[in-house]
Amino acid sequence: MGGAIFRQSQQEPYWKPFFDGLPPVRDWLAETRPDVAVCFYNDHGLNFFLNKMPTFAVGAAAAYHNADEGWGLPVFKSFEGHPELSWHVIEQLVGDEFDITTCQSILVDHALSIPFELAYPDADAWPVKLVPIAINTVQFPLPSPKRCLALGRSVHRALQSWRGDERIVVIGTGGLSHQLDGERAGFINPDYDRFCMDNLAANPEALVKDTARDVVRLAGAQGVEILNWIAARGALGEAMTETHRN
Amino acid sequence: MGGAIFRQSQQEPYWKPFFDGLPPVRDWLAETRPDVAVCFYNDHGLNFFLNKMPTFAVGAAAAYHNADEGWGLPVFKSFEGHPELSWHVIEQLVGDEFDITTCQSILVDHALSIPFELAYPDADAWPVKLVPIAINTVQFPLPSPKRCLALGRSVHRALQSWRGDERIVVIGTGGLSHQLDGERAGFINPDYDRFCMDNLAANPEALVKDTARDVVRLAGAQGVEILNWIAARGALGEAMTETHRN
Amino acid sequence: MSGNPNSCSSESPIPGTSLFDGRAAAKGYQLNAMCFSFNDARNRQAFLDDETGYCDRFALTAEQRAAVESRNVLGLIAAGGNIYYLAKLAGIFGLNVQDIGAQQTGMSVEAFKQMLLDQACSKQQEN
Amino acid sequence: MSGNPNSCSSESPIPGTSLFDGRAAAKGYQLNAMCFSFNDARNRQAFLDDETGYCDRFALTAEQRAAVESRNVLGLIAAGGNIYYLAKLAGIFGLNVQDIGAQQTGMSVEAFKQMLLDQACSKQQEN
Ligand SMILES: [Fe+3]
Ligand SMILES: [Fe+3]
Repeated sequence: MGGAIFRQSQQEPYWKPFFDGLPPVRDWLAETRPDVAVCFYNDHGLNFFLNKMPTFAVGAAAAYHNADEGWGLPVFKSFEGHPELSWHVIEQLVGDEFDITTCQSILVDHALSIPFELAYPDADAWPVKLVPIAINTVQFPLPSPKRCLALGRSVHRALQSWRGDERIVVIGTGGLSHQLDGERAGFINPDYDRFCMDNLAANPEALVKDTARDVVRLAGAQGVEILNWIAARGALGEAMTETHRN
Repeated sequence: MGGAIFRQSQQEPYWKPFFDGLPPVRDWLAETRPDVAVCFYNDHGLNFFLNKMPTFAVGAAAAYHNADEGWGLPVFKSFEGHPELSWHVIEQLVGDEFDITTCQSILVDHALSIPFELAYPDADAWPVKLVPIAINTVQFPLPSPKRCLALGRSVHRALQSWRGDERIVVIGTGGLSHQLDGERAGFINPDYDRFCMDNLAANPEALVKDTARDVVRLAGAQGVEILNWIAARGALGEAMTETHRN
Repeated sequence: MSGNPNSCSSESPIPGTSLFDGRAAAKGYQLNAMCFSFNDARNRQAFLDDETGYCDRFALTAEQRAAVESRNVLGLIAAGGNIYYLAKLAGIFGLNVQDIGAQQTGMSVEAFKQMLLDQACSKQQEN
Repeated sequence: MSGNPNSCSSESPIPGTSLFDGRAAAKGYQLNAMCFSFNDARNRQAFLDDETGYCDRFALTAEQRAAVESRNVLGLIAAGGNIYYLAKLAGIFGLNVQDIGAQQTGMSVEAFKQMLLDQACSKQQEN
């Protein structure tokens, strides 16, 4: 099991240099050729509404489709699911007292799809099956960073006990510091971003001392998408080497 | 804050004597006159489907309606919600690391409504506002009895810190031992029922040594609705006196 | 459950009982989706008007179709049906709780009701 | 966050930022429901064809209506709008991320873009 964590923020012009960082990720994927991707993301108002807003949702579908999100994006390619692995993860999570929502049908949004577009730019079909795990970053109270790390660690235990011989990649998505709404729109915090990048691999505990509210203060209202990264980090287990950063 | 726990199983003929047990419940409610009901229940396929099946769901709506459930029941009266208290409970639960699904729109089913019909047989409108909390009893993995007791205790902490002066009643719904499906349909277990009734008030810990699977074995496939009672018991706090049993 | 003489904490199968777990949920998704749709009276009518066409709409498997056609509750469960959703289909078929209990246990409805009463009476006596 | 110099762990308000909490979620439910409906192209067209009628359908409050009419993002947020859903309404208005950033901060779009670039450059230099 390997780990690839990368971000999606190409809408902001200052992230152009970011695209130069992708080839090493592609090389790493070409080399390790994962079969399944466990992907932590947050839904951007495509699949979940406030009538039923889960803290954590785990997909267990045979296929995952993208759809019209209302603001002009192309519809991205569908994913094949891995229901057996999904249910194995779900059993572990509920056994570990995570009160997840299980989703046998779920539309996945651009925030999940674009990282795959970036990672596999020439793919006609995704070379990996998908197990999507959505984290609420939309509506307070959000799960704490500490809870998200624990969620990831429970997923890690599930992956460790999985008897299949698939190679499994763990993916975190979403932006680091950024804010779209309010008078502070446009806020970023390079210091906090560097702090996250410096600690995510070797010392994720440093990131989970903050409350979700602290993260908003430090990283902006949408900077809470770091919760996805923290959970993904947990799913990679204790030992981890950083192979690439951009 | 008081506690009333009662059951709904009038469809089975052997529960006729049960109806004789209702007057003391009604007397108790007439005396204590609660303003709000926090009600633990399980949805019977009215509001939740397998596309998004929450382990725990908390309602935060201004109103809750019943609707056609497909098999000929009358549509029951609507409830007024108490969104402020709902959000107060939600903040406590997420703060205590319960990964609930929040529901700003939710249809409540017969399993929630009928106990109110029984408790307030002459009401034109329900005299209490509602905070509904749904527990997954439909699809395994179910939350463990232990987790449900902990959920209830977290709700209790929320009720304790609530600054309003409403009188709040906690209600558990659902059957004790029973099974509708499979070759064992019709199974009940009076010994287990008595064990539950003997321990629920004074020693709820005794009920949470079992796994959810154990409860199915002991109480029947739908006997897992006892999870609602266990959570309701937790929401009543440590000290509790049994005032009535039938 | 330590306090109960019936206690048997194990992963061994539970007689006459199939847990609705992920495997069943995956297998029965379309069947349960069809049953869930029966919360709406128009859908119940559409099923009554054209049972085959309605099953087509939900892409039921051959196994699920056969169980629906034969009104066989055990077959519906084996095909991934969940009782909370199947209850709505049973309602369309005019089957109540006692009817489906009798069908599944192979008893007459009268015998099934008597079995329920016997259990209840034994409970009353013991109390 | 102990390792970060900007750390300030408190419940004090966050400047220029309103958390979308239960209070906002309750206040904005109908507005966000309308925005959520815009995932469907037919609903976007229905809104464009008859904005007032479409707002009626979702029973928007007077405050929400006024904010929609004036295309005012801060007003939409104050009325309980959530940015993840509002983004779909902004799309209908032809406003992109930079446009709504500029509008909310009272900058010109050019100035807002420059502010973003400045922050990014300062980051690049420090790296
Ligand atoms: Fe995002
Ligand atoms: Fe029930």
